[in-house]
Amino acid sequence: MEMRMRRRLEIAAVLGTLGIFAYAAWTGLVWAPPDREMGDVQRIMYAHVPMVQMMLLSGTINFVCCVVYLFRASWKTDALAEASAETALVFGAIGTTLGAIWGRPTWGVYWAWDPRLTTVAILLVAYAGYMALRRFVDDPERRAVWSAVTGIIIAVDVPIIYFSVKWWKSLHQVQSTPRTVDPQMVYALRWNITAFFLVLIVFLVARYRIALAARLRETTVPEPAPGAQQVVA
Amino acid sequence: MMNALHSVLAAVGEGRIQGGWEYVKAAYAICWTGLALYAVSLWARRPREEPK
Amino acid sequence: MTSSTRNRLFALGALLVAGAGLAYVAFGNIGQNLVFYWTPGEMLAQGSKAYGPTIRLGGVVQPGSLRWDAAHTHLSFRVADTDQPGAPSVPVLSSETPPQMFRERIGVVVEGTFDRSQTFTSSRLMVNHSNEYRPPKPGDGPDKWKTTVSAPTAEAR
Amino acid sequence: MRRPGLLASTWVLFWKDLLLEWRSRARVNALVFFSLATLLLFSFALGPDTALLRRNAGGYLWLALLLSSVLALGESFRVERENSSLEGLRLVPVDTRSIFLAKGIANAVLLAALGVLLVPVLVALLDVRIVLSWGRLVTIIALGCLAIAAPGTLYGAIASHARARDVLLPLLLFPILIPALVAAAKGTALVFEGDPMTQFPSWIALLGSFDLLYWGLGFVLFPRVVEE
Repeated sequence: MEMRMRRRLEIAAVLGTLGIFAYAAWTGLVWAPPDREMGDVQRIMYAHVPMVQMMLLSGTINFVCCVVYLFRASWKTDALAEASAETALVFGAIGTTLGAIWGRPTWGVYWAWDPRLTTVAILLVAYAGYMALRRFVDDPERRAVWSAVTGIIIAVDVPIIYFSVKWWKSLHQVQSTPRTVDPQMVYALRWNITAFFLVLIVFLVARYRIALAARLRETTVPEPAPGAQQVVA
Repeated sequence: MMNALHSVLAAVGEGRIQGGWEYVKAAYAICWTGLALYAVSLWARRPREEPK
Repeated sequence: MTSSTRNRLFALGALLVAGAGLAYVAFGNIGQNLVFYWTPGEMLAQGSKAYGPTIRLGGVVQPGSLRWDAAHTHLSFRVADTDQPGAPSVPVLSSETPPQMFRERIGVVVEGTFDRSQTFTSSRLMVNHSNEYRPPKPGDGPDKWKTTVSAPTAEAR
Repeated sequence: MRRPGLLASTWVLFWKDLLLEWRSRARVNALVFFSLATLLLFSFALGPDTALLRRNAGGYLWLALLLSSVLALGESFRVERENSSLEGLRLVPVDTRSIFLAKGIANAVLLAALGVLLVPVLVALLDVRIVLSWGRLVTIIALGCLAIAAPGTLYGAIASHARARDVLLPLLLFPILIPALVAAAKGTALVFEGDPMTQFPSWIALLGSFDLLYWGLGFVLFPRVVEE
């Protein structure tokens, strides 16, 4: 009975997220006015900005999990670290692609090696390495410790990405504030950030469960068949 | 060949890289497809009850 | 001193060292010198040393300097430090298609070479947009720039 | 029994590492030839455009050093693993952090020596001139090799115990080294090309801050990597 209640709540949460996502997309694509200079192309902002923000948020979650794991080992923290690294990779890769598409008609180029874009590229490649590390280490405890160490080092890049546009002269514009953006656009942007945040939460929870189940399966194998065990070098 | 060259030059002649709905459509298509594909992959990897 | 307090002190010291490194990257003012682009004033101050290598030049398009040739295949304008009259500026010859927002007073970054004739020849033109987003003013649709572009040669004296 | 101090044990381990390198000179020789071959390959890949080669010489130097570092780091932990000497070291009451310091410094010294050795080759092959002083060149090579060595030692310890270690080490190491590598390559290019805008001190400062960052983090995190 309780199982079924939980199941229904989950379905309701996913449907609610989808509803908010649809409304946010409508505000961004239809309701909000086009930009004075960019025209309709500016509407890419309502997907690009939230996506990249969720990448930074995932990176921060990953960092916190890594630090916590080193102080108090727990499979749950490790599972959340794995989940957040993967969502950082997914949201970052898509968000950067959107930025490149936006860059072509506004900057004139898809890509430039300015500090902001370079540091984001570094973060994405580094998290790809992190996921590879998790795959290549078979002992769950060692994997958890080593990926925590790696995650902490990668996370140094997160504040650098955020502040890069303020610290250095770059092609990428600095963060907008409500004062520099029309109120209608701010409204649409807020809804989109909320929507993508909810999507991130749904993804994180789903991925966390996958990771945790895998961890429990790995650590509670009663007796491995002789010879079937992987040799850990 | 000459035609293709001409159209490239004509693009310069227009004076601008024209931005428009094509860019918006491409961006949102990539975004939604990407997220949907990831959701599908999460669904495919969901932990199943192991037969005891 | 017990070995565990010693260990904590070591860890703390090392973290402080790491933090100092990050803080210096952030606030050490290194960025002012290691730039993605130079302003015209900075480049002109170098004199003949700026001739030759590929550099990026950033600034605003000086009002009234925008010119297309008849076939619209070449574009010339002046990049200035600011849009105030009298700011240091450099003439730029571009063969690149500019993006739609390109106009007078907008921020640009051009990549190319500077030479003895005091002209900057650019093969890559990027518009540096500000972080402001506004709807079109009442009565001038988002297409307004198109009218200013269609007769740029006439407008630029 | 009193544990030996951090510095004392670092010193001993450092000499042990260098002695090991010296005894197995074949490995060092292989490393030298590998880096030379890399430099040659860059010249072949780009054809005989001398001006282009000279302009990119700083980048080639650092790419050659980076590729060699992967070999050197992998080797330095393979030796330990094959002789199970890392386990042996852990039995001795010695601070694991001194293993990090000793190995890191030894790797940095090895790489820096390799870097200095490559400079005459660059001069001969690519017609590079040292416009700024030799002192500055050595400074930037030393700082750059320190920047490679700290995360390299940390990740080398991790990768040497994982599957597919030859793939894993560069996968982990290269991304986070990019900023330091850019600084080192640009600084070296300024040494070769001249420094009209006096940017050299800034690149050195950037590289130095990355050194502090990597060494500080490595020092704190390394004990967790090798513990059981």
